[in-house]
Amino acid sequence: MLLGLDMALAVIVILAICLLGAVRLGSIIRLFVFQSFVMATIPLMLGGEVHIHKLVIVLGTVVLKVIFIPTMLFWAVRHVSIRRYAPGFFGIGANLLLGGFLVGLSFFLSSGIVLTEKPFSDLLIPSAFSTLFIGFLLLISRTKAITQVVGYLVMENGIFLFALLLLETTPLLVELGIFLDIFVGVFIMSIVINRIQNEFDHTDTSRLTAPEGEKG
Amino acid sequence: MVLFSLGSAQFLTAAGPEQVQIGTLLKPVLSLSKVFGVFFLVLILLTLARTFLAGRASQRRAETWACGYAPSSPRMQTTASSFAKPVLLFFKSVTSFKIHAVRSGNYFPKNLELSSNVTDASEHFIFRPFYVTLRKFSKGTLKLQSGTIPQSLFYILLATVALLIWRFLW
Amino acid sequence: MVARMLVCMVFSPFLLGVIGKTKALFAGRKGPPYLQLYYDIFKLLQKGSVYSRTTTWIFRAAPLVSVTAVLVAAFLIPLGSLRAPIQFWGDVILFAYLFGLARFFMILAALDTGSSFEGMGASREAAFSCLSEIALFLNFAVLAVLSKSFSLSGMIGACSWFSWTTMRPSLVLVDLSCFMILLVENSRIPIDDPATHLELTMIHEGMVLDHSGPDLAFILYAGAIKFFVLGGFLITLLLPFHFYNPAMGTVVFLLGMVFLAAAVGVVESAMARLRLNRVSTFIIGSFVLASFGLMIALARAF
Amino acid sequence: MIFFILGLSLFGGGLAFVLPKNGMRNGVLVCVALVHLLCMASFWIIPLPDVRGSFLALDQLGLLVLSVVSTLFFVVSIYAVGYFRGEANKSNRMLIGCLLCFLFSMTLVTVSQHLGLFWVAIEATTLASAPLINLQRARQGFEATWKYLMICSVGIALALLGTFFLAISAIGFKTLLLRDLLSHAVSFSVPWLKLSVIFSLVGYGTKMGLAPMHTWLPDAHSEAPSPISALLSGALLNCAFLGILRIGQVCNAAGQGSFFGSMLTLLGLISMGVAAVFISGQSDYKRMLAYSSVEHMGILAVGIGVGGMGLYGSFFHMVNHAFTKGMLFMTAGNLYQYYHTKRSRDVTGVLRTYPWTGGLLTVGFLAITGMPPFGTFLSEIQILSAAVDQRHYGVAFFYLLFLALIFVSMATIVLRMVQGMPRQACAPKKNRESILAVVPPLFLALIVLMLGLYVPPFLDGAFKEASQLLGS
Repeated sequence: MLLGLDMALAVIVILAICLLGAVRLGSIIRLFVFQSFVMATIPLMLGGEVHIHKLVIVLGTVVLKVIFIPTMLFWAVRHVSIRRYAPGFFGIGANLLLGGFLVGLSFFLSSGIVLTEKPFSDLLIPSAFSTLFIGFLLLISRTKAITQVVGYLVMENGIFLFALLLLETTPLLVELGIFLDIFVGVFIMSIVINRIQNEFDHTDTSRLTAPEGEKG
Repeated sequence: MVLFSLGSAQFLTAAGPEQVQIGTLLKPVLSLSKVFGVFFLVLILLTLARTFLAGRASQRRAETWACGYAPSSPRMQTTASSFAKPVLLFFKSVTSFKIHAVRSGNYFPKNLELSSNVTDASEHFIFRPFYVTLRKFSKGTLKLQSGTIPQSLFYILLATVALLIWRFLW
Repeated sequence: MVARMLVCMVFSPFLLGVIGKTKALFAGRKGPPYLQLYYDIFKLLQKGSVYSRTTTWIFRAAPLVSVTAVLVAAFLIPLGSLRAPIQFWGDVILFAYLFGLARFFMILAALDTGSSFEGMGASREAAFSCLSEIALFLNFAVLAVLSKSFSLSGMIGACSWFSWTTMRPSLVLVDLSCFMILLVENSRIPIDDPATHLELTMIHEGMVLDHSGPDLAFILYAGAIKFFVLGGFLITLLLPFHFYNPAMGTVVFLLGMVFLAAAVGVVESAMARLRLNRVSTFIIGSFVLASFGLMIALARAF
Repeated sequence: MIFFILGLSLFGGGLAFVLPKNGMRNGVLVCVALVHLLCMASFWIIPLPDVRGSFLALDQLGLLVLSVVSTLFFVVSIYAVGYFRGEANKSNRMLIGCLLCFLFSMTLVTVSQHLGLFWVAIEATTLASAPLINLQRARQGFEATWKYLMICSVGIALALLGTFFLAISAIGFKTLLLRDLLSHAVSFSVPWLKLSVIFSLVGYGTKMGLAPMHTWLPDAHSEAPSPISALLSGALLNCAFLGILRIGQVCNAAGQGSFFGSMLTLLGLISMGVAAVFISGQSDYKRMLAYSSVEHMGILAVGIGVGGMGLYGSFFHMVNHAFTKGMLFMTAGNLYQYYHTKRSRDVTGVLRTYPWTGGLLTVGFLAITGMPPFGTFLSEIQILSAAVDQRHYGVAFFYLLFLALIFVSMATIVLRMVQGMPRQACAPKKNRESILAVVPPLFLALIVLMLGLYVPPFLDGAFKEASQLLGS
């Protein structure tokens, strides 16, 4: 069972790095969907008896991250932007380099932490860190509103991985918190994306440059 | 409020060598009021004496005694710059005190012009250059705050990574 | 305390008389009687006064304020073995700025009359006093370092035989510079000739040209007390020994004061008036003396 | 009692969405704010029995922030009624509803003892305040909202991570209840605790507007209508500050006080520096006020970071700053309504055309830069003396340098606006200064002045208790 866990974690990190490299909107969303699906299966792999909490989490992730949000994103892509090409802020090469550095940093970081608890696998913490940092990098390097939302969600995945550490003992409240946050955050963002669309007829946030105050 | 500021002043100087108690700080304030009391008492006594004396003797109003010269016209009055001339002459090196005089050759000059000016050393040498560089520096950094969202997020990531490296890994 | 005030108020004009006498002695003439100043003041108090049209209430208030300020300054300073009635941490600053207050009002009164001579005298007075004030404070600094206390009576009163032996060099320098400041503050010969008639050269006299009657009396009296107070400051510094019964102490103190007045008279007759820009170098001289004294005191203290 | 106050604001929010007419909604807003204020006052008089293990309890820190929030909210709600009377045609359903939800979430923040619940409450404040920013649907407002939302939610995600690490670091005892955390703090695993401190500091620092993460603050506060920005910078920043205080409590209990203090002082100084640099070149007076909020948050952070007497000083400063900044934003709102421009160069001679607003602006400027008669002077000097007392001379030096720079820059901007002859170029049509626009800022100015001259004993006691809570 643990072998599967390591595999899944490795897949998540690789998908995250592919996301960094992906350029077309459609492929970005598909990569995200696949990553979320793998994420959803991890709680099952963690072992321990399958109790109500786990089921709720797995189902919740699947419903939210694999089905509901991607459909909305695809709808937004079709409805909103004409060009599918979403260039990055730093350009692909620099992106990957930075991604590599951040993954290295997260492994270096996790070597510093000694986990006295029974670790599910020593790969869990570094992969969670790297997903988090790559999600952050995705947020930073992409100018398209939709890719930013995807970046935000990848970061949420990273945090979700950390939440798994506390799986048995976390009270229900924190899980609700996670879902609440993802759901509402994305919900607001999708509304805002539509607003951007009819306001600016493009979703390139880099053109939302400094408001008039700054130039003065 | 006074007590408070004295307290914090004492606190501030607590780093100073000898420990100044609140009492010693307050003593001057109390004895100052004693001195003012004496001052005004003597002043009132003297004014009474003076009014008594003035009452007995005659008082006249007359032209200011100007050693026989023509009565002083506004042009002859001691102006502020002429009042400050001795001191400025002494501190000439610091205040770059300049006198510009237009002297025409013959003895009965038609137009005679004299003006002097002083450059305000502190403002000219200390505050103005400092503030100009600050303004230039801030115009430069306005670009940093260009306001695009990825840039702001980049700052957050930078802050996190910097804090991690500085505090955690060292 | 009342005896102390009486001594100060009655005895001070006599000193100026002594100065006049010594100058006359040097010049080989009989000179004015010792009590000349008393007669002048008494006569002036009787006379009527003439006010110029341009003057305001400041002109009348100035003499009063200057006499009061100087009298209150006399309260702060220990004269010989007589203790100062009011003393507190930091009264040195008050002492110096009481003189400043008197000077400020005199300058205002001079400008009030609007005559160019008085204005000229006032501007010179302002210029030289702002220099001499620095030297005065430097002297106070030296004394503060020596006596480790920041109140006037602590500084001068405690100046016993022991401190003289240990701190002789800086104390001598301080006394010299105080003597020079005394000359500047009371506008004696090297700085300004009180008996001159040439308005263009006057400093202190120039400011009082327009005063008459009781005002002039008050101003003369203020000048006398100022000389007495600053002289007292110098003499208490110089007299290293203390007597237990105050009477003996005061007699010795008064003798010292007479001796000081004679010394001023000698200086006046020996030296001529300095040119105006030389006066600033004279004051810088006293400043340098005081700073040397400070350096020696600091070197000794640490 | 706490449920009553929470339910009240939630019920008010719901009601506001339902009621048809604007007038009724304004009425609901003001009376909810008033009742909220009275409940808060009652908390001062009858201290609440803290139920063990309950998620909601009111400790000293929470009470301080709650009192600041509800007083400011009450004053701003009165001001908002007058401010939005101009746009009677548009329905203010969204405005009043969101305002009350905003109040609900802020109250939840102050009372929640469970760090997870605390985090959800902070997230709720962001979501409640986001629509408030672009009420006028202006393009600039919209962009500021997107930026506010994006950066804050990223920041809060980091804070969530920090909370997770905190839970993980409490190895044997998996709980996030503050009381249990404090009692078990000694046995925390240090590396996890440090990680949690770093991430929570960055997370809540973003929400609080500390230096590197402050970029959303100037846009959000200058685009939002001024009653909203008064609330944002007066009340919301204090709630985020409460988050950092909770982390500080845990850190001190776990013995990592110095680790937390030094980072906070560094962030505080950077934000003061950034504010000093950016205020000098500023041409928009609302942005200037926003940057001065960043500066004052920096002062709070330095106060807490230095510790000792600085704790008392920074709590005192939190109260002073909230009222002064609220007053200044309301005055800026008046200015905007009269001159319809945000550029400070176009506004001149305010003292002559609108004496009340001009006077308030000058008083506000003096208070915000910490002039003596006002409370800000006392609190800033306490923080300074704490820094000097702890031998942090470098900190004290930069602290003073930045305060001086900011004073000079703000003076050039504000005094140019207040004095001088009113320019004919944008001669404002002389409309009367309505009472609703002047009385609330005046009331706040009087409070700050009173705090400068006399600190009431109950407040003084509260500050002392709060600093006991934080510093051991």
